[in-house]
Amino acid sequence: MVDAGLLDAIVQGLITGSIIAGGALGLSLIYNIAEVPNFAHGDMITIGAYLALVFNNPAEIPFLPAFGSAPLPAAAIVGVVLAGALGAAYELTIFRKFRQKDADIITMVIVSLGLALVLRNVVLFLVGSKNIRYESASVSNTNFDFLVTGAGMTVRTTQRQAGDVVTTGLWGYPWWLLAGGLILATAVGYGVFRAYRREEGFDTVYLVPPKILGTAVAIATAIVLGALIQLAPQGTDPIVATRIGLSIKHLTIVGVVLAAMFALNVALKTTKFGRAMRATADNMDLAEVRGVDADRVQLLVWVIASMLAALAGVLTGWFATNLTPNMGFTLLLPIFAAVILGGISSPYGAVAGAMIIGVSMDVSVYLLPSHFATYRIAVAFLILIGVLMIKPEGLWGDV
Amino acid sequence: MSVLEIRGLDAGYGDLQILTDVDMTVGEGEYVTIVGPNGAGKSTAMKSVLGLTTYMDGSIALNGEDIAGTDTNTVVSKGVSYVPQSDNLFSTMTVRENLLMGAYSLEEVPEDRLREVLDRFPILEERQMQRAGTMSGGQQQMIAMGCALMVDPDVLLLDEPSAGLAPDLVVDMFDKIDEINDAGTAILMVEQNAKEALRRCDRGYVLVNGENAYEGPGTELLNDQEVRERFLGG
Amino acid sequence: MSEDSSVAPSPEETILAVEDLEKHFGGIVALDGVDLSVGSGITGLIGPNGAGKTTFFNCLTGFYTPEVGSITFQGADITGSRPAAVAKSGMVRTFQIPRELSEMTVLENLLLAPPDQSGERLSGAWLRGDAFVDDELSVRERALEMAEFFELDHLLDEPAGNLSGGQRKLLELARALLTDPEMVLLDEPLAGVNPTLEEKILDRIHDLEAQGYSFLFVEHDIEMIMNHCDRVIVLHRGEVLTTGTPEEVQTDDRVIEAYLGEVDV
Amino acid sequence: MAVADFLITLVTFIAIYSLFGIGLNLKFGFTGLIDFGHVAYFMVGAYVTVVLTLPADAATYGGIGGFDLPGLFAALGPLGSLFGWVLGVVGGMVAAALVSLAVGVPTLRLREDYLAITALGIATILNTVVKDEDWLFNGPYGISGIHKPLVDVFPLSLGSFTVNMAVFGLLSVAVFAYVAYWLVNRFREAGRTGRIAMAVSVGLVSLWYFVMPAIDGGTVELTKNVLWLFDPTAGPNGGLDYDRFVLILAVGFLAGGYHWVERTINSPYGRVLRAIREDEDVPQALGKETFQYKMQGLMFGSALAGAAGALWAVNIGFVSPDQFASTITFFAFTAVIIGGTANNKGVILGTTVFWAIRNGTRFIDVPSQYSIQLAAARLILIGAILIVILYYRPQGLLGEQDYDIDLPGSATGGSDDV
Repeated sequence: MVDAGLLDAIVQGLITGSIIAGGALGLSLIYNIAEVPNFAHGDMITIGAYLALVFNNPAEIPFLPAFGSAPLPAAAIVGVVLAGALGAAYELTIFRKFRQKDADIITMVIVSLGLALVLRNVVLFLVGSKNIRYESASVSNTNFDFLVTGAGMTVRTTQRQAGDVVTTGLWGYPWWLLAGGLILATAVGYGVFRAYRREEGFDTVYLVPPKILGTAVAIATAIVLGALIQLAPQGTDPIVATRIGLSIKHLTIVGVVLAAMFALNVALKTTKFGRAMRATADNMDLAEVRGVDADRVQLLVWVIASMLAALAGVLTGWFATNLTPNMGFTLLLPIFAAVILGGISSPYGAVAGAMIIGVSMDVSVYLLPSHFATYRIAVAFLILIGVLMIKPEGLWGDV
Repeated sequence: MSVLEIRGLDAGYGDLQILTDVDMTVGEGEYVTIVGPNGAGKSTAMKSVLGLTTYMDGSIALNGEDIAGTDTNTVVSKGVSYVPQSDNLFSTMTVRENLLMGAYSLEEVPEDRLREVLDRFPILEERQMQRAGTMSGGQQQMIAMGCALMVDPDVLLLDEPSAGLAPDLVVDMFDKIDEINDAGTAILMVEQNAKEALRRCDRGYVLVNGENAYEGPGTELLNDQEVRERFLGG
Repeated sequence: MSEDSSVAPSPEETILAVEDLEKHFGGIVALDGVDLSVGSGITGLIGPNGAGKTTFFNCLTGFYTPEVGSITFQGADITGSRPAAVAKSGMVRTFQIPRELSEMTVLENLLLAPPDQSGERLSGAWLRGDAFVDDELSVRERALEMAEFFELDHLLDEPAGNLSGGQRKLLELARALLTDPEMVLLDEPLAGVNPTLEEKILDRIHDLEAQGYSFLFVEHDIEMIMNHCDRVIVLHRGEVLTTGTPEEVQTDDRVIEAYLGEVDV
Repeated sequence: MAVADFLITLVTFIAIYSLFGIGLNLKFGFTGLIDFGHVAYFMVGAYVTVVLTLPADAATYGGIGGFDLPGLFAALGPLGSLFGWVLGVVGGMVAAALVSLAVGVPTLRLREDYLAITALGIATILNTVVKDEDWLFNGPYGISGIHKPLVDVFPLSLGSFTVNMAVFGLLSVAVFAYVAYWLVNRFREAGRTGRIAMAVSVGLVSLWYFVMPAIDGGTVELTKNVLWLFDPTAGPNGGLDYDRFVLILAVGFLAGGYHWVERTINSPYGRVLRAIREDEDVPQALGKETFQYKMQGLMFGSALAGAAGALWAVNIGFVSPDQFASTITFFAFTAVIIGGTANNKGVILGTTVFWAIRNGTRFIDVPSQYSIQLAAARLILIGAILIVILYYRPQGLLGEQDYDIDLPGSATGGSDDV
């Protein structure tokens, strides 16, 4: 039996971070461009999760006829689109009006708080407070045991099937392969980094910063190599061993959030309207002088942010395997922490902040005595306060 | 026909009236300067054209069409371009992105226009990918000017273009403005550096306390004893 | 630096000494090594727009922290001090755009200013001893006097937000003077003030100067600076271009070039 | 249950939450600090008071304490234990103020939106600590068997049934008379719409309180409602029962807190606080150490929340961490904004409106399986009211209050005509 260790805590932290990042992407848009510290964002996440539930598992909603069940991905797409329409409604009926009155940031905070109260209780009113699950195929965890032995490394995968732990795979890598693979992966990553980097000396703007791209390519190469070349086990008597638990669910969540982040970044950096959004965030008066219709920008911000919130909601509900009217609100604090930590001005910042928060939450739970597990969110918060004490404008500031 | 014609304009901010019965005209291809003491309403007059102030009374005609009280982005799409005195670029965006934002009101980015602007301000081409906020004051002023020129405006409004520039840059800046004007763009400029501005412009207005005080050809105002004593420091 | 020794304050007269002050904003160098000393009397600070005058004021009064350099006021190093500490040490500033407290009345705006009021402390406010009443009465008397002088006395109970632009300037100035300063930093105190009032303000400033107050003020009106200042500092591109008596500065070619444009008339 | 009993419970609630709201108003209304963690001080005040006054051998309690202050002073005489309890309340208030001091040091320098979120975060953390650390205050099991001041004295009987009824009944009627007098004066001052609103609401309330019981339940109900301080079923001869005492206690604390805050606000000190709210740079430029003022405002407001917590514990007789969720803070914000930010009377009015909506709807007859729906509907209504008020009447029902520093021999009476 191999125990889950620090490595597993980090991997779990990245997954937690992805869930937070889903919410942080939308919140940072609203925060930065609409200039609303949106306390309703958590409840927008909840609403999104329940909108998908309407199509995925209507039988759970009291006043709805059980009209059948759409697969979760399809239901999620419909839910996200509907959430976008709701986002437009928030902007048109509430936030646009307050903006036209030049409401200050305190007023915006309290308005969003009022909206939060309404949204959460609409869910309670319509669905009630019971725990509900999505209708979806159950996904089993695969444990990857990494055993470092004198001859190299052995990997063993196990799964729980019908109550028993079954070994589903056993292979290994000799030392020479490990070393060679790592060198190759590093070389590929560095090559990509060099090829991608241009015009040294300026603050060149990239869609993906070269260092991050290089690192990501190196890690991906190592994983692909490891998956392709599986040699005989190198013994099962480990010097050091550690376990990581993973499932397709986890990988999907991370993948979807990273894809959303990348799509948002491409939209903001390369499209005309995306540029208009960034310009509005930077200097709203000047954007108007340049011919930007600020109302349209704000409308789109609320639509996109609500859709991202709904996406986060579906992922959260699927990950936690249950939905409650409070699910979003409990995420609100880590999401705010991530956004303030990452600086409110870029999708990458929001995701980076979320990952820092997620990893520190799970790693601290791993490192601290077991009864501290309930302080996961507190840890996120202490990090935020610590950072704000040193840099009151956030880790990367507003630029 | 004049490009811009302001008649009897009253405007201000909220309830506060700054301008009273202001008249101003900018002819096609003309270079007009507004001078006057601080707080006289020079910038307010300019912002009123763009719909950035509270319109109260009077008329503002652009190419014969009344635009008083119209939305800023509508005014801009009709051929007015504006360079604010400060906060006149998107500091978190690159120089290139700033220029593209300059052409935002057009369907697509006019490549030939972009070329022209880059030729006029070579430093901008060199630094295309740099964040605008990290550039020096003079360079930032060039970006702002370049952005405003992206739409090939009928009239270019400049709010104190020489503010904060070193003396040698000030001369450069005025030379650039001359060039732009020579290429056919009408210019309405507010300038604190009154002597230089009046020397170069076709016509000038002196605003005092939100009202027209004097007007005439630039050199004439420059040589007018009273104007000199009151506003040009003797 | 072309400090003219004949007009630079001698060390014992120097009230405010600034050495090598630098402040950056992104790529813009707002202050690029400002060296100057200010003595008693009225000192004018001029310079074209964007020369760094307001940034300089903000650094002096603790609203910005300069990256490099030191500020010495009456022998004490106040570099990086908090604004309140600077004000308490006797250097008070006005804001270029008046910052009246718009929801409070004109009287309340004035009453706020005097230092060390007994009722300003929590204990004083709760216990309300004799000192509380005496202080409040004397503060009111001074505020009324000041209001009368600045012709604000008919507006005492108006919310300050209802004042006109010129009246706000006056309120700002009156409030600063009520703090019992040694030196007052005035950021364009006369912009938008009508000529008769302007004259009055200048008279008052001269009165106060005679009583031992010192002034450093930013102004655009050259004539005013030339007629009313003992000494003039010209700031340009974040540096001190020159200092001297009004006559000297007025005839300095570099000043004329920087501030008034090319000399050709 | 007679309407009077329901109203006594409701008004006790309103008094406690008004005190809580006045603490918030000092922070938010007068100083401009958005403290989204206000409930934390309510909790600290409640727990610390409870533990300071709890007997050492309290059953089913495994946390630190109890320190039994009332028992300690009981030897001094009948009022000794009351003194002990008051000391406990002071301890709770001081603890709340000290906790807010610790919270304020890192957060008060932050931007207002960052302050809001960090304050909310810290309150959530404190709540988690109380819930998870059993050794501290008994964790999720809460504390029961709370010391109730003077509980042995009640029901208070002054003699025979008739004497009790006469004394407490007359007192009840006197209170009604005072309320009527006050209402008539307000009515005279009010404008046309105000008069109509007053007439309609007073009419409806009287109809509900005096006329309906008379029709429904006959004279017994009516008597109970009119002589509301007198409880004929309490003790052998009837008298003043403990619930009514708690009401008087809560209203007394509210009155004390109200005047204390008024005295603070109507002073040069309050002037500085309001200046900070409007534009912190100005008082700073004039030499006021604004950070200290903000800190004091935060601590004072938190202490009042702590006192409200102490009363809450006495009123409910049981404290547990889930009574102190952050929604309580949001309710208080809503109440303050409805009544009028920076208006202490407005806080009381807003709290009354809020709790009337929240609890008054219990008279709507819905089947019990829909109770969640009813509760949710109330909160939807409250959230919507909050947004609508902020849009159409951001100053709240009453608007900002007037300020006047009382000075003997001064002609200019501050700004009472604004």
